[in-house]
Amino acid sequence: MNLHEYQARTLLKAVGIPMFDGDVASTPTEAEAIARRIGGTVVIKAQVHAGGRGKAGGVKLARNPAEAADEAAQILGMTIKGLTVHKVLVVPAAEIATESYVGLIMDRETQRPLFMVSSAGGVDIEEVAAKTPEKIVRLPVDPTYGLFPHQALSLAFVLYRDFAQVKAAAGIMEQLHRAFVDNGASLAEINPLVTTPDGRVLALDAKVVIDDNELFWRPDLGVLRDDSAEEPSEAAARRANLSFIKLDGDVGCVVNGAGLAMATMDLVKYYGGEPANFLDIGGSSSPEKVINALKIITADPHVKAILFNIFGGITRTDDVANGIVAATRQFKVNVPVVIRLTGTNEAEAIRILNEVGMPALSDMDEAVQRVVQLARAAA
Amino acid sequence: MNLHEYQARTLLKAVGIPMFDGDVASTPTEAEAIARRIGGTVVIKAQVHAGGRGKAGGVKLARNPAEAADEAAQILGMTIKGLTVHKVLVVPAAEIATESYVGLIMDRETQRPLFMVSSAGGVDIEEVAAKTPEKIVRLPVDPTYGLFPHQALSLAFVLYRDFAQVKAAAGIMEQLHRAFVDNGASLAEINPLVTTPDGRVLALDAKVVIDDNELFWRPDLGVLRDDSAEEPSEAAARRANLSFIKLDGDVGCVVNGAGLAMATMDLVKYYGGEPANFLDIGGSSSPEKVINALKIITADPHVKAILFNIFGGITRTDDVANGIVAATRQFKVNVPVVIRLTGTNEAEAIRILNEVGMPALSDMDEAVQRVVQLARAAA
Amino acid sequence: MSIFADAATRLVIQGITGREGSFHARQMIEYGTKVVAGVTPGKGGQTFEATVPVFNTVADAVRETGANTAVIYVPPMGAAAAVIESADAGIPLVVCITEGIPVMHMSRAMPFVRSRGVRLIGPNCPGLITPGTRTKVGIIPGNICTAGRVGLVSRSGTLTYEVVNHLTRNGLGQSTCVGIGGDPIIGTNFIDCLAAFQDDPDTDAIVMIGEIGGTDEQNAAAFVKEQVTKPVVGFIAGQTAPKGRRMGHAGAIISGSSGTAEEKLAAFEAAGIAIMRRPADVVGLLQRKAQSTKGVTSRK
Amino acid sequence: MSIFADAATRLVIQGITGREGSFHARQMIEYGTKVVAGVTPGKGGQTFEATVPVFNTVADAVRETGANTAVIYVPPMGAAAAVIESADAGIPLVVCITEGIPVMHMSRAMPFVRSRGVRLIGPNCPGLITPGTRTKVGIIPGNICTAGRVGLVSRSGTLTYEVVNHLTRNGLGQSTCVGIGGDPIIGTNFIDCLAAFQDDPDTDAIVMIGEIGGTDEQNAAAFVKEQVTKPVVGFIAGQTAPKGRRMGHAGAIISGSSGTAEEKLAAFEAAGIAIMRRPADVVGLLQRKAQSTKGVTSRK
Repeated sequence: MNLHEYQARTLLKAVGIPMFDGDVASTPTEAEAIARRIGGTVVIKAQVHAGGRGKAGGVKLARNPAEAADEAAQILGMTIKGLTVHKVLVVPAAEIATESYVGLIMDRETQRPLFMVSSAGGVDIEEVAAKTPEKIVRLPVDPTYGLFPHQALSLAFVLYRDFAQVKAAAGIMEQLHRAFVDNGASLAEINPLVTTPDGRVLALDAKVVIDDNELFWRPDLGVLRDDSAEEPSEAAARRANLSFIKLDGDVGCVVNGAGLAMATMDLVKYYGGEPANFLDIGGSSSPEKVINALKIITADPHVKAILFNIFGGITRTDDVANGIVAATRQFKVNVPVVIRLTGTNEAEAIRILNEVGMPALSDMDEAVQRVVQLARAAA
Repeated sequence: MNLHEYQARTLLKAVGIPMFDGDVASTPTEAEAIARRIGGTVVIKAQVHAGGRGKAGGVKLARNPAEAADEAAQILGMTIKGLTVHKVLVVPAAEIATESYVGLIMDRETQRPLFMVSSAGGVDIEEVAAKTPEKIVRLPVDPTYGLFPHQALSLAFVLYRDFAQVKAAAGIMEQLHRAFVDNGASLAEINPLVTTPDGRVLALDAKVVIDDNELFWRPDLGVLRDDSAEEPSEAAARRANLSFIKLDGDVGCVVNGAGLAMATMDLVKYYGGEPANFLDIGGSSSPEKVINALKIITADPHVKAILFNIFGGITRTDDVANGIVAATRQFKVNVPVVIRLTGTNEAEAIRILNEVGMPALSDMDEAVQRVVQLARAAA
Repeated sequence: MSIFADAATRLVIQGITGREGSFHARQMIEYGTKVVAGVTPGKGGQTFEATVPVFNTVADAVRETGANTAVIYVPPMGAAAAVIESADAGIPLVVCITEGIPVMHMSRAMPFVRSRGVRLIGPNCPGLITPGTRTKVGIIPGNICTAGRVGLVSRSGTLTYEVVNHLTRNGLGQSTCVGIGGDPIIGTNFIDCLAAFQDDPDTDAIVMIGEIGGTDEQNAAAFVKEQVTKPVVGFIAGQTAPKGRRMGHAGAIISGSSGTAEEKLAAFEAAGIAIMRRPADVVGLLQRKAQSTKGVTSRK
Repeated sequence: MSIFADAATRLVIQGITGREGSFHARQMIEYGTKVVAGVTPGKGGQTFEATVPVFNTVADAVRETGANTAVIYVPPMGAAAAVIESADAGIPLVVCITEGIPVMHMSRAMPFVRSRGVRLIGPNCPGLITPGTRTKVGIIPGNICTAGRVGLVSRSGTLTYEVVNHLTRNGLGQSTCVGIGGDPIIGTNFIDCLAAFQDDPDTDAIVMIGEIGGTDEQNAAAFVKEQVTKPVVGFIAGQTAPKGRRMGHAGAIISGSSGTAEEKLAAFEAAGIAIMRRPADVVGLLQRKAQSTKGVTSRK
């Protein structure tokens, strides 16, 4: 789960990381009040889960509270990469001496939290990693022992020569590590970590991504989820416990299992179609899940045909068949549906479907070819 | 540093360990008030750092508040093993179904915190360990990982069969472990851990010993030190940063280094004397330390002669000589003093002492024999 | 005849009395697996389905039944702790089916698991099955498998079944099928399985089913190039996946330009791994490989 | 000619610019030790006494100077972290002089130290000295030592000097003297040193100086009985110590009936270790042992 910058700031502040002043606003009036309190020139930053906010016009300077209100009014409500801006962050336009990068990710290769530190900060770190990887110092942290003080210090020496700044940065490394571990993050970064002309070390921008698996037992993190910052169909799917990602094609897919769902999308593409979504209804699929899945997919006007691809292992195919029948009774599905079912209780599933006049296929390739044809015909 | 029972209760309560109600009182009136609040029969327990409080009359039942005041009046001010009782703990006289033992010590053999758990609780666990060691289940905790949930559970299964009690006890194991680690304890025990007739699991008595080395950086623990519960000369020595233990003999010993100090006491005994103390003035001995050491030793009326045994390595023997001279100028030392000095700056030290007419020896055996003779002559 | 699981497997099921655990316990017993014990704290002393003794702790189960393999069906929040419990009890092979375990938990558990020399399979995996000895540890449907000489390793669940189904229907039996799991941090990776299949005298050819995210397939391809002499056929799911989105599996996510299907397929190609464009391709590719290596897959 | 420290020792001093560190750095350099680096964070780039380069981290020092032994003089609260830093930097021998380190810190540090295969001596110890190569790592006064063939291992500081003094004055030189430290948790124990002395071709006899508390001496006695063929002479300090009181050293405490001098002396006796009743006895006992084993200590 991506956090907004203002939420990430709150988590990092909570562990003691020094930050520039600033606050989040939902209205121009709020933005004006924050700008007045801060004083001087401020930066107004759109809070959306999208990169390139600056280029899209979502980050603006304001020299006084009135300008802050004006700029906030411009940014609030604008759309960046399909997402509407509901909140802006107002922070001082800081005078900056140096900019560095400090980040922690959960690294699958070492199976550990991995520090990445670079004195080339304030820029896209992926670009630094691609073009000048030698500028990034990496350090995996053994989760058994945590971050040792000498490790924090050696990372800080990468960034600074002045020992007061080194000590400050080492403290920030330890705090960032704590925030990462305590919040079950998969990413926590400060970009840039800046020094001011008078020598202070502060975090200017923060990004935190929380491992979705933490949310079940961490309601305090779950509340940070901002539905309004998501694609509405994806938010609806999440609430229905479906793993769903919206895409740009016209073939809706309902599959059990993530791997098979991806393979189904790939096969749609292979046969010349374009998948409209990724959708995994999971292992123990109740009829309700099927109904919800159909509702979400049919809500997309681009969808021209729908494919069910169910390999019954734990999933009982008759459950899925019942779900399909129930769904078509609840609401009208206006696009053609192709059903492929095989495995557990396959005969019963086919019987259920045939009873309401729906055919079922057992071969995946055949089903995918059929649905691609249907979508093309409807286009 | 030994904590009083009431202090140990506070530390264990802070991590959530369920305890019987109760509070500490310094006066009979306070004890009466606590007994009234608790209601019913209470137990009044002397708070001193000494075993066998019960046998010494330091633990009494009181059936009502008035009796509580009477019993507290009896116990407060009494002397148990040379220590005056300044506080009593007032707790309900609980109805108890079972009594167990749960303890954690820092084990030198495994170099880990070691759990000891026994369903034979409420009695002297050292006795259980000596006579029926099979009744104690031991589990070292790897400090790298901490106490695993399955370990807490398996320890709890040693004590109980009822799963609700097992879960409660497992929680207490985890809490006790946390209290042990977070407070740098060398011992933390609950004896007994009891079940009530209605099935609850509670700690009835608690004992915690804090590693002295933690106190330098943990002022929150340092304040728990109760000087009034210590031998006054030992409290004075501690304040002067001297490692000192009072004994019953008549030969005062001032030595640099703990091992040499023990060996000196042993040699006093070997030559027929009785050491009056253990005293290590440490490595970098300033004259002030020597002065304080002499003050503390001469305050003991049993001391008939004093031995300095200094092997100058890091310790400069001239510093010690200066300290001796300065001390004899500040106050009169009424018992004979034998000085043995060797090592760093030995010649200068001897010159300093000879100037004020004090002789110095260089052989330890000779010096010890001399001081034993002098003490015997003075007796 | 197999890797990791065989006739010597003596299985303990952690969470045997739970909804998932009990369902799959029955399936495994029916299939023929030697299920010697179950573990549910507080239910020690009970008997599951009148045949399997239930214990309070894995240590008890090991002591009383000599269990040498554990399979875990406990809920996500306690699953990493269950892995550690089995490792601590001295079980050399632990299979964790549970999905949704916080990655931080696994990051903490892995050093302990490794320090005990334990092989962990999963988490978030369907487990493994050896049809030849009718040994199933996990949730792979037994009825789609048949004994034979193809080894299969996969990051996926139902996609594996799809491929196995093609194999079985076309007479290509399996030595062992292993699902290594879809999480970012897993105990056993492709290389571990490839090495085991390479050393298994009763495996003639290997199918590996990967997906987007991470570099495990790329590393595996390099390993195949250097160390594997048996024919290998490979698939990568997620060629149409967008960047930066988690495709169901926590591990199936393209970060920046890394972990893409293209990257992985290129690595396969460089290593001489025959690439399946569709799951159904597995049969033809294996048969072609078999011909070119003188019919290894038809040997019995 | 020695154990643990010799002519190959290249020493880095952690805390070289501190009060204790700088004092003993001078002493070690004067004695002849190859002090190749110092470490004080924030003082990297300086030079100590115009000869020893100072670095910000031990890793820097190792990379630049090839240091292979570290000695630690940092204050108690950072000392365990300093041990870990040196171990992490790949230094195989770390000697920690610092007194007063919380035992919990050492309990946490030891598993890491062991996982790196590092030998830690101490903490709360005087270090070690090999007079034959004039290599001193720690604080044992060099002037009381002389080269020879007696190995000495001790839990104490000044008591060690007392015994060494007797040896030197009576012509019994030392191969290596090791102070293992007075804390309850230490990195190198009596057995480690006894085994090393037993294997050292240039050590003929061993002196071990123990004290009350713990069971290290008892375990060592059992080891001597089984594995040590060289003559061993032993002392236990604290015969007059009361129970339950910490005699200066955190480790010198009799718990219940365990860790007493009687217990330890009985173990010595059972192992054939000659018991010194007084520190001065060391000379006579060694000479007697030497005669009964055909003058081993006089061989050169």
